[in-house]
Amino acid sequence: MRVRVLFWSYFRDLAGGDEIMEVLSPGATIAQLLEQLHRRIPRLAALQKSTLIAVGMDYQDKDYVLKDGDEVSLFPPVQGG
Amino acid sequence: MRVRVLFWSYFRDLAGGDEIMEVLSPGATIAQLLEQLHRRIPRLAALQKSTLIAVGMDYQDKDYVLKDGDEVSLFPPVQGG
Amino acid sequence: MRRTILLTRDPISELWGMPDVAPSTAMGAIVNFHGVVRATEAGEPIVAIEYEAHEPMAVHQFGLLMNRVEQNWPQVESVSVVHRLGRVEAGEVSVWVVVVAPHRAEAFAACQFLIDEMKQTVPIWKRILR
Amino acid sequence: MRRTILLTRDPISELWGMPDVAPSTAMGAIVNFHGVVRATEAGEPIVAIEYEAHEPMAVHQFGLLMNRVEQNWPQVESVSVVHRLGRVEAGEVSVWVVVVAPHRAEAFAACQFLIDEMKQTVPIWKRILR
Repeated sequence: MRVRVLFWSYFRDLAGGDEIMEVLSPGATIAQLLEQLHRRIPRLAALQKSTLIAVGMDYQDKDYVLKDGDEVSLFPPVQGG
Repeated sequence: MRVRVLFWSYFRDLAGGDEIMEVLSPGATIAQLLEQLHRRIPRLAALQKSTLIAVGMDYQDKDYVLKDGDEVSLFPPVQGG
Repeated sequence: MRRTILLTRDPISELWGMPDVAPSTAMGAIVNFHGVVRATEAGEPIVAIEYEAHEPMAVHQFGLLMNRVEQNWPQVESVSVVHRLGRVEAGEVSVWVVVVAPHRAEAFAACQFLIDEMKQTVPIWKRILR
Repeated sequence: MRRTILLTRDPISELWGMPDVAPSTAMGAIVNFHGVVRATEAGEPIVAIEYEAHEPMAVHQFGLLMNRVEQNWPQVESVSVVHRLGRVEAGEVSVWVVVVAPHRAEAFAACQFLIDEMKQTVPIWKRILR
């Protein structure tokens, strides 16, 4: 299955672009997605602890089970106001 | 000595007017002023516990020693806002 | 700390919004509070509230409260308070407070402090008109 | 509870003051908060802040926060939030929140809650421009 990963704020610079398409086995979790992604973009791995993760418009934990077509957003702590 | 006593809010209605002049012995305190005043206006005596007292523009306690020409304000709890 | 204290018999509804607080560039937070006369009081409909004040003492007591704001939150740049006197119709603004500060925590704290304390010490009284 | 959520690239300084919150006659308290871009950040001068948002998610997350406001303070009549995106010059308003409630306690509490929580959950980021 395929999920679209969107990078926001300075994660975009670290990832070298707005988004990336990842191919995963059915039933893969966000943790597995991140593992796969971090092999490709080690600079994001270093920021794991402060990374916020959303699927669509809602925050999700790393054990969230992804579905084909999901849109996953990765970003640093928010700073509105 | 003479002090001017001003009544505010519904104290004015109870006192039957805006102000009154009281004649006191030199060195009299607010407590003595009130005692004298309450004999004349018993309806104010009943509200003693919730009466606020100012001399000029500052709040004062009952043991405040009055001076000739002082302007004493008596009023119920304030309700601004 | 800049101060504005205004007791007015004119409606302040035209003034709703920002007063001329002119925040300096170090300021990051502006809190405005508008108190409005509700159309009911203790469940009973009301038409208006008549506000009376011991005016010089009220201005003086607002000044003392502003001294305390300055002591408690020295970074606050300005505090403004406008209070209506006389007849204020239901739906009209009776009191308006503006606090300008570098950060929101002190702006909110100072604004709430001023209003809470005003209701204890500033000689203003109301009479409900039904 | 009435809600307004607006992300805008236009300056909101013209809008300072009361938005069209149209309080009902049961409301007695209106709290406005304006957050302003300060001209310094961590002691260093700045020119502007560039705000970026995950826009649909930001609107959705503001909506979730407003659900929580409604649960916590059911008497709040309306909550409005306007947040600038793009380049906001020092001295300009970046965020504006208005809460209308019967009494000031819930108006202040709800307004502060919304701002505090926004800074935890609403996907907006800033980039300092020096």
